[in-house]
Amino acid sequence: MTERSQPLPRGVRALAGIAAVLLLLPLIGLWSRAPWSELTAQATQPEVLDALWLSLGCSAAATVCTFVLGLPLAIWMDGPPSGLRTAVRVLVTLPMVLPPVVGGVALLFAFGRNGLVGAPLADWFGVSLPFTEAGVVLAEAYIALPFFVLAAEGGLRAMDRRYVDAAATLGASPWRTLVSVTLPMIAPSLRAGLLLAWARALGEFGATITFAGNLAGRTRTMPLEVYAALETSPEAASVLSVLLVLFSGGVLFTLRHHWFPVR
Amino acid sequence: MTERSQPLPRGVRALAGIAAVLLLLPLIGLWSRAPWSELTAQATQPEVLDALWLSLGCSAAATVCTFVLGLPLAIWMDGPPSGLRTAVRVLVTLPMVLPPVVGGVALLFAFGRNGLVGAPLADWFGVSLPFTEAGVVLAEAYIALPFFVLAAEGGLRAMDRRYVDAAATLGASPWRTLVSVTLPMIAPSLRAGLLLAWARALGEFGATITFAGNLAGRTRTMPLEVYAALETSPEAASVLSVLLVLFSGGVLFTLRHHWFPVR
Amino acid sequence: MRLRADIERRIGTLDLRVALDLGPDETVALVGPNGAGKTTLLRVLAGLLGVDRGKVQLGDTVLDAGPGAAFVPPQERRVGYVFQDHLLFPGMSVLDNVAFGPRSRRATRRDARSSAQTWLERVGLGDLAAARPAALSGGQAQRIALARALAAEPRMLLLDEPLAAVDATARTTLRRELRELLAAFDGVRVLVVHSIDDALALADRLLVLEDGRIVQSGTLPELVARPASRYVADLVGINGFLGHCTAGVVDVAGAKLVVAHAEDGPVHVTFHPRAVSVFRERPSGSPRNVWSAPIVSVEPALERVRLQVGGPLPIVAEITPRAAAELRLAEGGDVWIAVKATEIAVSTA
Amino acid sequence: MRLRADIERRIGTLDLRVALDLGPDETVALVGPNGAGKTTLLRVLAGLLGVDRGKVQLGDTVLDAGPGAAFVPPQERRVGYVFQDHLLFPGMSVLDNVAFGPRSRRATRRDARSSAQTWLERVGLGDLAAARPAALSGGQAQRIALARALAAEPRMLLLDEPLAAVDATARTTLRRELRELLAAFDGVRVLVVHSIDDALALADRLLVLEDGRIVQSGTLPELVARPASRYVADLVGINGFLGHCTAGVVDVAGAKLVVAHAEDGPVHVTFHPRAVSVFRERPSGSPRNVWSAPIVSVEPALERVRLQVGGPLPIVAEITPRAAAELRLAEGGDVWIAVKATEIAVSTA
Amino acid sequence: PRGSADGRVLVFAAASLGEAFTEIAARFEAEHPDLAVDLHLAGTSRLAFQIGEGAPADVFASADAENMDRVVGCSAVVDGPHVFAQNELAIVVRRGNPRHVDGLADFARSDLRLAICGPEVPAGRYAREALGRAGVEARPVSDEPHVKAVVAKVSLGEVDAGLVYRTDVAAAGDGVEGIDLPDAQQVVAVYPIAALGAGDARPAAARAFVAFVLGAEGRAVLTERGFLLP
Ligand SMILES: Nc1ncnc2c1ncn2[C@@H]1O[C@H](COP(=O)(O)OP(=O)(O)OP(=O)(O)O)[C@@H](O)[C@H]1O
Ligand SMILES: Nc1ncnc2c1ncn2[C@@H]1O[C@H](COP(=O)(O)OP(=O)(O)OP(=O)(O)O)[C@@H](O)[C@H]1O
Ligand SMILES: [Mg+2]
Ligand SMILES: [Mg+2]
Repeated sequence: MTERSQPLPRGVRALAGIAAVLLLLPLIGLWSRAPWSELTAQATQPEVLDALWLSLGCSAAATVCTFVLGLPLAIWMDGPPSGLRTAVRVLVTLPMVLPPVVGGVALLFAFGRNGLVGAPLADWFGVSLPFTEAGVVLAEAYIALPFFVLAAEGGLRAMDRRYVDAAATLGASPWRTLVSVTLPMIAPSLRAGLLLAWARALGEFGATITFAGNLAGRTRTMPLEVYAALETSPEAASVLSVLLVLFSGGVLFTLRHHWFPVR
Repeated sequence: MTERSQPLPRGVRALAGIAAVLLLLPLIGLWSRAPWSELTAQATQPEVLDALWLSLGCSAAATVCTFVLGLPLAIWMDGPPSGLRTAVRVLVTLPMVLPPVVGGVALLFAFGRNGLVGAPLADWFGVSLPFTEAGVVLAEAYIALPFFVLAAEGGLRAMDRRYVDAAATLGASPWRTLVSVTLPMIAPSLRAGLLLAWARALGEFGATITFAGNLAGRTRTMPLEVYAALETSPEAASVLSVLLVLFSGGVLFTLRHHWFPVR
Repeated sequence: MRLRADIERRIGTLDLRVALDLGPDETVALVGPNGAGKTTLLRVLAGLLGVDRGKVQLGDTVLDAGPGAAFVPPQERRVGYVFQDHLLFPGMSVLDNVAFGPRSRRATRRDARSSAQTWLERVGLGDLAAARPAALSGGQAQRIALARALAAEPRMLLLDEPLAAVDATARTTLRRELRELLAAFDGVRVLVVHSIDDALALADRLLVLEDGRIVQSGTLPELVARPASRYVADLVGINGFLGHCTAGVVDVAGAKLVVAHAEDGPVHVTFHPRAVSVFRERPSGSPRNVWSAPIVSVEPALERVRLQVGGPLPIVAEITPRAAAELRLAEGGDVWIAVKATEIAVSTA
Repeated sequence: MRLRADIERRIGTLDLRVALDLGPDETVALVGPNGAGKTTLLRVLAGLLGVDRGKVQLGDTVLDAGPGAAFVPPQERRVGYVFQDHLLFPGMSVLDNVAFGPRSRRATRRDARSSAQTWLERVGLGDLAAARPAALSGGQAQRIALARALAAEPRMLLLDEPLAAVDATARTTLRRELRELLAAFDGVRVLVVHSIDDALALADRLLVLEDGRIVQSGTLPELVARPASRYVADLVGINGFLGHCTAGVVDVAGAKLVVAHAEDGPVHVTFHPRAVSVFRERPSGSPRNVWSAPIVSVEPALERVRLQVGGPLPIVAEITPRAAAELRLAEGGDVWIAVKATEIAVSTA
Repeated sequence: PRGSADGRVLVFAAASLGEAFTEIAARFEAEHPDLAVDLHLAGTSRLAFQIGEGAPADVFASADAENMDRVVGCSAVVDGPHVFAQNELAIVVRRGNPRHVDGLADFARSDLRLAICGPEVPAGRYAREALGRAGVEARPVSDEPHVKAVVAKVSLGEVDAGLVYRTDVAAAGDGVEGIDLPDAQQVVAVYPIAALGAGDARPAAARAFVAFVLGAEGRAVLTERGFLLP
């Protein structure tokens, strides 16, 4: 609100600069090593395009799942403290510490054809998730979910509860209060959480290849394509990585008014 | 504040339950497959203990770096909108979409022996980061940084700026305002961000093995150990994974009053 | 519908124990010192806080019967609550804030907006419909909060200092508007005010809450006649004390006051600040109560000066600005105080 | 040190253009309708908003000379600012809130806390030191905000409605305390108030801001004598109009008023509500100004009733409760109004 | 969808076979227009694990015998396993061999940074065996998870030499070059292939693919990529 905005504390700018350089340098590295001549060639290859579209579709679907399931979980976690809540908080964090490949293994143990739930699912409904697009979405959602939940819950905890009271006195149902009052107030955290979840899903590799396989055109997302290229040479992989980065940068830039709205 | 707390909107509890089950099932899967007889045997093996300690130390160091560098970046990003800020926001998000292995390759391009910065660093100062503990920390910090930055920035954006004004009129320097007023107010988001960053660093595999290699006792963190075990048998890997999960669960539980303070 | 409540509720250091019986045909002004529990009481009535023990009942409906028992949540109580700090939803326009209540009651967007616009105009801010709450001044926010509460068509009105930040002109109109509204409103109406003017202009009865208890309830004349506490005396602007009368002399914490009508036992004594005479020298003459006291403060008010003196019987005197100048009150020191026995009203406590 | 300011600042729909010259030996009450820009003006003086054009200067120091030019940031201006909505830091105890200023000025933790405790006691809330702001009542929060601003030892005091939510007893003491503080304070003091009582009790001079401009500045008698606007007349509680005088008759938007002293040209006319007589039937007799008007509102106040009438010349009359009862005013309808020409004060505008 | 119904063959192949099998699959499809190949490439042990967890693989091409044995042990095999290719180890160095590595003996030099695979993957075991035969005690800076990671590190100059398969050197392009090992130190890796009953494809289709790999065209492609034939 202050247009004479408070100056940044000393040192902040310098450290922020270091952070930005740390993030930027590897990208420049990729950029500088990518054989540019190949970029257009790669960008028009049908497999690469397939992988890009698949990545976009699956990561979008995974982000939607993450939101639909993660937001209720965050809301529930934000309730009055109890032993169960603490347990669930720890539980939500744990999948993040698993290396994604192990996450994929765990998913197979759970949802594979011989898995805890996968076996009955296959026997009774004939549904099998591994090695399908749905499997990709499941793997990505599983990996991305904790990120969204924790970010959203952080927002909820910082929110001023009295607005919820105000909405209730105006006759709003809990549902309406949630949609019209709570969510808009924590929008920045939700946005951050969605961004985290989407990016995490888009870049997800280990769980996907383990749970959903690496089938060209079906489950081979861009990270898997990049990984396959890495078998040939780091340079080949960097072309595809640059493509992935450009592509997601493009998406972010297109949606910048949604991700990063001007206050 | 209301002890008669608002009931959850209908459906929220059910969806939250589904989310919790989705997160829990794979862990149960791991648990159920782990040959428990081996657990104690593994848990006392010196390599495994080494890997655990290394993981703990490196992830803690990476989290500290993430905080020290990421917070200033988040603060800077939260300033008045400008083209540069939008660009930096996109930039911060991009490393998240890179598969971690590619992140490792990009780090090598930047900080490797022949890298953009790595070469001069090695020539002038004799410093080489790959294959060292410092390399592990760098890789983990690089991967974890965006998560922290986005979560912290989400918190900053939702904060009521007028408290900063109030602090300024009371004579507080920007630095003091930051430490005494802003940070406590966005503590929930910072906590969420640190948790994300720590968990991500602890579970980080691809960038670490690519950038820092995999040397027992030096750079072989727990995820690398798990990955190696996975080559031999998924069951061995699940024992180690369960160990990692138990261990990080223990850390979370010990610090629960810090991560999840009662409001 | 009558509101009958018997409330016990602890929160922080406050121990609220209040029994209420409010009719639908009266407006009650809740007054009391800061921290007395006024806002807390409103929150209990609105259902934002539950009672620890007791019962809140509106007509035949039990709204709250204590933990684990019947409880009607706030959104089903149809209360119109104006919060002390407004709590306008920051993300919505002013119009949407006001339309929130009707929308929650399932009005169509159109209807909700048009009724919101009507309410905005009633509080004199029709042209701010599109503004964001952050762009409002304090007084504007308060008026919008009032419009928002009223637009929800409540059955019970709870207004927490609804006019505190409103300017003089708007106050005149808003008070009038509010009085009409309150009169036309068929339901329980409670408003918290700090100014006796507002209480008088808007309420039929005053309820004095101190430290979680109701210490007095009644109309202004009743409060003026026998203020139950220092706070009430200050509120109504008179000098009032509790004392013990023995043979025409009232003992107030050691100080003696001679009064005209003598009824032995505990009594309220009150006298108007205008009934107090002030002198630089010891006066000779009829007043039976004469004493010397140090000047505590001299406060100019409209067409008069309020003089506060200390000593064993701290009182307020009201004199003309000319008298104040002649007495050189501004210079401090001691003055002589005289109060005629006949000016002191006494009633059994 | 004098504060000289020449401020142009646009924000939202407000266009603030104000020239100020405030001495260190006077307390100025800033009054004005909601949304007039009072808070915005304080924010500019505090350095929380920059000027678009103009200059703010304290003594010889230029505080703000416009975008790109000299600017002293708020934390170096040593202002004591009480915000309209308090803005107590939610994460700190009350004591730490108050100690925040001294700590920012590099006092040791001990010193800061002990001075904070002293200030808490001065505002009468010494026992709330350990409380969290969320546990405070509205009035308590306001008093703590005052203590916090004063504890920072400012050179310039900016108080935005510092007494709005304070209860009657605390108001009396706090007003006295504040008056002493303000008198002892060597520096610019500006306070925003909505009540003329507060303004009178605390300030030497009133500054009336309307719609971003200063429309009047002066002492209360000056304002009463010739209120520059409807708002000022409402504020001081009198009837005041701007009109045009021709041969002893003032034309106020079509309505005619006969006055005693005739100076042709644009004039202010004012008369006290007590100077207005009210009748049910047309009175015969000396008053030169007699007309019939509809009753708009009847408002009981302490020992009198304020009657507002509409029509071409909307005025307020003050009568005794007994008279009001005899006239059956509550029933509405029209009444006859009489104002003696000699009761109307006229001055050239 | 169950993957490989109606004329689709789901082939699980070791990552090191990627390029060869991509080409073989294309040629197979050209020859059998009614059949389509879905190729799933990953580390051999990952593939074996996935098959163990019920992955609907029709064909499994392994980079070692052990993992094939694992699969055979838990899965219905309709054809095979047959060894269809072999591979040999080679030293990989940067193009131009700037650090002058001539043979395994140089792996004892302390001024070189070396990388080999970890002992949990076949290439790591073979490399250790070869080093043992050469009587060299090497201290690699890293136990890489697979040979491609070794090649990548050499190609980036992060390590000076590594021990990988010959085919990896051939596939890695211009950045690196290979140095063959003398026969005395050489270790031979075998690649078995099997048609499985786990998948949903007609067993005939799976068998046809296995036969194609073992046949003339398959062998031609494999030799072209540097594999040895059994
Ligand atoms: N959330 C809370 N936590 C702890 N204590 C509380 C809380 N809410 C209220 N209190 C206690 O209740 C007391 C009364 O608060 P309340 O807001 O009801 O006062 P009030 O009568 O409305 O005062 P005011 O006139 O200043 O608004 C406070 O002083 C505090 O001690
Ligand atoms: N941040 C803002 N954005 C847009 N408009 C603003 C902003 N702040 C103030 N304004 C405009 O300035 C006007 C005056 O606001 P201000 O708070 O100065 O009024 P005020 O005189 O203090 O009123 P009150 O007595 O109600 O507190 C508002 O009505 C609004 O139009
Ligand atoms: Mg209150
Ligand atoms: Mg204001």
